[in-house]
Amino acid sequence: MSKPKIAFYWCASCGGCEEAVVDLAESILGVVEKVDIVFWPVALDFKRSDVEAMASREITAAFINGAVRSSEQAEMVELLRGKSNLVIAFGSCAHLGGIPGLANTFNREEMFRAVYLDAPGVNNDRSTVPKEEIEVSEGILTLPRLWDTVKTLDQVIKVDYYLPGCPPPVSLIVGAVEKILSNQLPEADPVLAPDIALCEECPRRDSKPEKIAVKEFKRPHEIEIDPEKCLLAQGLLCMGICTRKGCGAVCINGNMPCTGCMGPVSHISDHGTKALSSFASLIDANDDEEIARLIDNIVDPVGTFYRYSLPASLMHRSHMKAAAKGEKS
Amino acid sequence: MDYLYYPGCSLKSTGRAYEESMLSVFRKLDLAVMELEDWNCCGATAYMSISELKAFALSARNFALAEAQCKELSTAELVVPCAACYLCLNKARRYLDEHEELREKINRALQTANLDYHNRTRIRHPLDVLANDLRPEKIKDAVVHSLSGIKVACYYGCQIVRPYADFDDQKNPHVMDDLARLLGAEPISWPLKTRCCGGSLMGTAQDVGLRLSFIILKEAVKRGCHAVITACPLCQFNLECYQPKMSNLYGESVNIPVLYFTQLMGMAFGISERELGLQRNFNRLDTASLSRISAGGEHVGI
Amino acid sequence: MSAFENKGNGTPKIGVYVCHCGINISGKVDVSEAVAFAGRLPYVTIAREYKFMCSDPGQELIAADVRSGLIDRAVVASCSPLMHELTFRRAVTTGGGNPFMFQMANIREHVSWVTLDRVAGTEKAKALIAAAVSRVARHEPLEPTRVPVNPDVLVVGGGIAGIHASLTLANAGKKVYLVEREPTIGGHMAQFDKTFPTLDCSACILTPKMSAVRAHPNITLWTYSEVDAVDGYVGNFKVRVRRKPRYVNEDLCVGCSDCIEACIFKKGKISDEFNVGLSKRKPIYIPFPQATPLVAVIDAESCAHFKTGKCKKPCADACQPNAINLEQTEEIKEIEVGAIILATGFKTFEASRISRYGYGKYENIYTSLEVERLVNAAGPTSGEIVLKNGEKPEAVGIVHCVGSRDNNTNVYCSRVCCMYSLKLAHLVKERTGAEIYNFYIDMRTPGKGYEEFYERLLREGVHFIRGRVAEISDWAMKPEEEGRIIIRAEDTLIGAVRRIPVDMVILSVGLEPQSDAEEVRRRFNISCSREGWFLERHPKLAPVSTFTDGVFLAGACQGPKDIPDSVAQAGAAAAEALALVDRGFVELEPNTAYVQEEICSGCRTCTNLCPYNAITIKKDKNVAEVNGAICKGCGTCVAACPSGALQQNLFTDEQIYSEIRGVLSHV
Amino acid sequence: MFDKNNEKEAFNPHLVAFFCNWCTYTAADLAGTARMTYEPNVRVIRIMCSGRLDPQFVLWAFREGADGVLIGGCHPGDCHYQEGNYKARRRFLLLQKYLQFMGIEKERVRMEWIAASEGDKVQSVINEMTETIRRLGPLHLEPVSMRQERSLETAEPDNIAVMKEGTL
Repeated sequence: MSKPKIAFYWCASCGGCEEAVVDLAESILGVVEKVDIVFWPVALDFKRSDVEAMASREITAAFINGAVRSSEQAEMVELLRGKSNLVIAFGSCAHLGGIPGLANTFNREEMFRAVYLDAPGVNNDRSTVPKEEIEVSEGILTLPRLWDTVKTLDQVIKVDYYLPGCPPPVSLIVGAVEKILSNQLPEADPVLAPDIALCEECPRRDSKPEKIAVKEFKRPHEIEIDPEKCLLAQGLLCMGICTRKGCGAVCINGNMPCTGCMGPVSHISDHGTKALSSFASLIDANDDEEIARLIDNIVDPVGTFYRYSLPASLMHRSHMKAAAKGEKS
Repeated sequence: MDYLYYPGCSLKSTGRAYEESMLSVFRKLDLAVMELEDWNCCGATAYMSISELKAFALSARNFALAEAQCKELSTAELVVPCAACYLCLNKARRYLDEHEELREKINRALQTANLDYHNRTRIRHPLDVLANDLRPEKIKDAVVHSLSGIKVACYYGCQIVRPYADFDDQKNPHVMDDLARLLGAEPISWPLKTRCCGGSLMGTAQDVGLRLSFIILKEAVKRGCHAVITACPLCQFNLECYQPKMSNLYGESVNIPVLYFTQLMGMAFGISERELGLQRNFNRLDTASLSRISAGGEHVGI
Repeated sequence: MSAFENKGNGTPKIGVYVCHCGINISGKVDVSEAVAFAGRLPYVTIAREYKFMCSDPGQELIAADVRSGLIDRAVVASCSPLMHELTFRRAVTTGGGNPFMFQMANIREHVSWVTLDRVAGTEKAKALIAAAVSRVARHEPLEPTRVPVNPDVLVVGGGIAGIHASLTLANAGKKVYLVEREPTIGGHMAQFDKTFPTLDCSACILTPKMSAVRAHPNITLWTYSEVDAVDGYVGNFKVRVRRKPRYVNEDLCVGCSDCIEACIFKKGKISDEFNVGLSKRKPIYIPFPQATPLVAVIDAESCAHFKTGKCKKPCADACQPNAINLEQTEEIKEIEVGAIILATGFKTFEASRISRYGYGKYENIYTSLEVERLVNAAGPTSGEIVLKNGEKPEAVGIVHCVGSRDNNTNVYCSRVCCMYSLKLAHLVKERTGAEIYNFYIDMRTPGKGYEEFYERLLREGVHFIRGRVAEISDWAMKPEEEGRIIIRAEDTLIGAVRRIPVDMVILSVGLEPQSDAEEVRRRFNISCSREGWFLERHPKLAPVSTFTDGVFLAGACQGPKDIPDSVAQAGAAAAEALALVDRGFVELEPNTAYVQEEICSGCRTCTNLCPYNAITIKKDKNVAEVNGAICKGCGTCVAACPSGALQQNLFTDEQIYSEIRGVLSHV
Repeated sequence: MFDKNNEKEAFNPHLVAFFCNWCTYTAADLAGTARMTYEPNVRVIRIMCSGRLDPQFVLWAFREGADGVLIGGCHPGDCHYQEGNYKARRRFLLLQKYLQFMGIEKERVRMEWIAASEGDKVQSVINEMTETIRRLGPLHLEPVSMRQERSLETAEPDNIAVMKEGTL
């Protein structure tokens, strides 16, 4: 019988996820001999037409990384969905929108302004921005449309499983692939990472004080970080309290607070706001002014609480109607 | 310039002494004050009763002028000695502040004269200024003839504390008493501080007016006062000018000096009688007799 | 979304019952439309309407449906859950269901009574019903937590209300702690001369009760003491009482007053609290002859020993039983009680606040309380009513509603002034034969024998002038007014302003909350009304209960009351407390927080949030643990738990989510 | 009357209120017994303490179609649970900051201390807030999932012109 067919595709992403696949190192060879890779634009020379030529559900599993923010990406993932038996959202961007998802605090016009007009060094006196269609002697050239809003993969197509992480930890990838090949994927939780917060496996767990009360929120560059002590107890907004474990606490081991790339545990409905609630609860002050002062320590609430999950959040994006009204701060 | 001064009609006529004494007292206490240029009628009680809108407009013009004449300051401090003006302007200001459309209407009118009103005017009575903007010591120190032994009846009249008690106790005002004490005088405690002096009834229903004034004067005399001091030109006029008439009418002679509180202060400060306009009073209480009283307790009055 | 999996065992079967509440609800809500709407909601197996759901047949509707297995949980759309939640939970239980498989939609207090438009009202009611339904679908059976109740009771305040409550409880065999701030119990009633309308002597009816308190084996009386702190909850309050040093040993003192005789102060110099300043006392004193306990007290403020340290302490020498102990120090008592009765009383209105009434400015103007002392045989003048100059008054004015029914002071009616003014009018007339003028707004004499008393006074020839007094002054217009006090008032019955010259004025001051009512209410964790009176749980149906279970109200601390009402209410409060402690246990709402251990990462966000320290970390498993007995169910920790491991019974995330979705379901 | 698509005058905002059991909910009951009528737009959800208010509830309410959220708790110092209201306050202030970042007018979330005796305050606050939100107009959050409403067009309502033009 023929080997299971595997496809990789990338949408709005940094390429890190592709790296992660390569990082499988020798274990990738084990994978490669068990499967046929039928589509992997970054590494192999297949074309869209090859995919179109396939029969429906011919691909065993499509690993798609990156968020979806353009008509082209939407078309491709819809195409792959049709041809694949399983679709796995690979990495934070596909899973939650990821870093590109932070663009959801702007809309397309604002982005175009920034990139094509306002950015230092731009020289664009005719204020040209990308155009969907342009007529040239050879005919009409088209560009995909960039959306106002970055979407997670499952906001565009049905997703079967998620491999969280930025990028997903090797161990999880291998585990997932093996499960797929041996056809023993979990029923309940579609997120292929342990459903418990990072604190549980945190190397600094025991340095945590019995009770935490924060008098000052700090950003990593503002303090000499104690390499032993619980980062939250040091006033750093460590997302480990509400983020899935499974990453091996790499950031913590690098003496940096967790930024939440593994995404929320399943029992909360909004990663950032839940974190917000917890952090606010730890504020050790009762009077409005003092609270306000502490809150001012948090200069970038969106980037802090939603670094990877804005498009997947309840708000989804900054409110454009209000933004249009110029009420966006 | 700390204050703008709004005379109104009285202080330029019957109340000249009030103007003179107030200005010299302010000068004595280094309170820089300048007369509001091009001021107009406050809108007066009578006007108010015919057309509020027009009355408010008149007041508003004064505010607009005041604000224009002290652009550099956050608020225009408008000193208004006449109780009637004080009330009228105060009332107007409150209405303008509380009713936006009225303000807009009137501002539109003012704009035709390139003026406008921005709620930047504070209406201050001289009593308010002297009691609240100065350290008591400042006044104490200015006293050269202490008025010890001088009994005065502080008479506030109706319009300064009612209906808006901005700077004093509405039911039982006391700032004038406090000032008198600072001068060494002894203000009597009496229940008629704010009882009606007859006001304009003196012109329309004189018998009533006379009776009301008589009640006040008689009580002051009975309580052994050497003078009644007032803060309102109309009160001063009513209480002073009709004393002979009352004496005949009620067969009980009342004869007691009625001064502006600023005149009393001036005398304690040793300001000349002319500068205090004392020569304008009918029933004169001059510095000489004052010092005689405080020396030997000579009795004026009945 | 996880929040919407229905964890109910099996598919829920919901019954919805919409109450008309007569026309209270049906007036503004189209009940049949609401029922039809409810019937179409998911999991609803039956929707009914009924005139009065809280009535027996109404409750039986629910019970029957549960019994027949038609439903396994219920929603009642009627009044506030604070009103009838328990009633309907009981109905579910009667039918054999679990009381917590129930949710209420408040369509009366929150809809029909506050909405003008019937369409809008119906829409709102539907939204609330939808919410209750989608919520109750996610309810799970719970067991109420039972905790034992400490049988002892604390009564705060030793006025007539506190005294009566204490005696009632003590006679029922309960141990009572009675805590009074002053050196003696008796409160205001002890200061009164006679009581209306019967005119029996206040002391005569009060003092027996006072000594009964002192003598009762079940009552621990702590005077000159204050409650410092209250902790715990219904059935199990921990109370800290501070006993101020009185420098006289209570157990030794026999109340002989030798010490007072001996004091270096030859006569009193300190204004006497009991006689409201009309007489002077010494630094060592007994407030009044019937004081309970009859024990001297030294007030350190004025005592030479404490001020100068140079006193020879003749008091100590004079005391045969050696009761004087100037080294005595403050004593802290820690007690545990099951119920608390607050009977902290009132204070009288400060008459000088109305300057035009001349109190403090002119002589011979008294407050009613002062006059109570003046007319009292044991009072400063031994019952003689004389003016400052020693003469008898020929005319006395009594001004009603001083500090009552007045937008500038208190808007409420103090309820007792009309009657005590009549009483004082009678007593003063009787003693002096003076002409008495009552200035009143309205005569308010509702009460047994009250109106008759008013009639009696009219017959006695007391004058009544209907009108609020404008001014009380000393300026005479006519010769006959010379040297007297003149009361100016509009007589609204003859429509003229009158000037009544009198020799003495009695200001009938109103009642106000104690000046420290605010701190006290915080200490006991209850609410106050706008005016500062302690707030009862329900003005009609729970008049002596508060929103804090186990804390009850008696007497004027809850609002102006006369003696009969105070005593009646004290009895009621005692009965409520008795009902609570006698039962032996309380069932606490099982709305406690709990940890889903398999999800808890031990992040310790919660541990610091619990005001009761109910949350600890299980060292072995490194997960949080909630002590259900300590948890009071506020849910603060649940809102903070970053991984959703903490949940609150009856208020789980998913229950609240479903409620939110419910209220917005037909947006 | 609950149709959101009417023009602003007729717009009837949907407000969700979270009232604590001991103070604000009781005050709302009091407003009822005192028959203080007010705007019918608020739907009250009872929680034991404002401290139970999880900011997620607020976003959830917005997501479910609320135009504004009102949070009511005991006055500082009056909390039935000692300090739940303070915790609520901290979360509220931080949430408000986040929402402003996200372009939600801060008037759309309001927190008020309302004591059990302040029925009139319930009335005035609800009327005020209804009025404020009415002025702000409906809050239509952008749809989350394209799988909910299939076509790209509906997911991309505005700004298409920008790329048609090719210039800004």
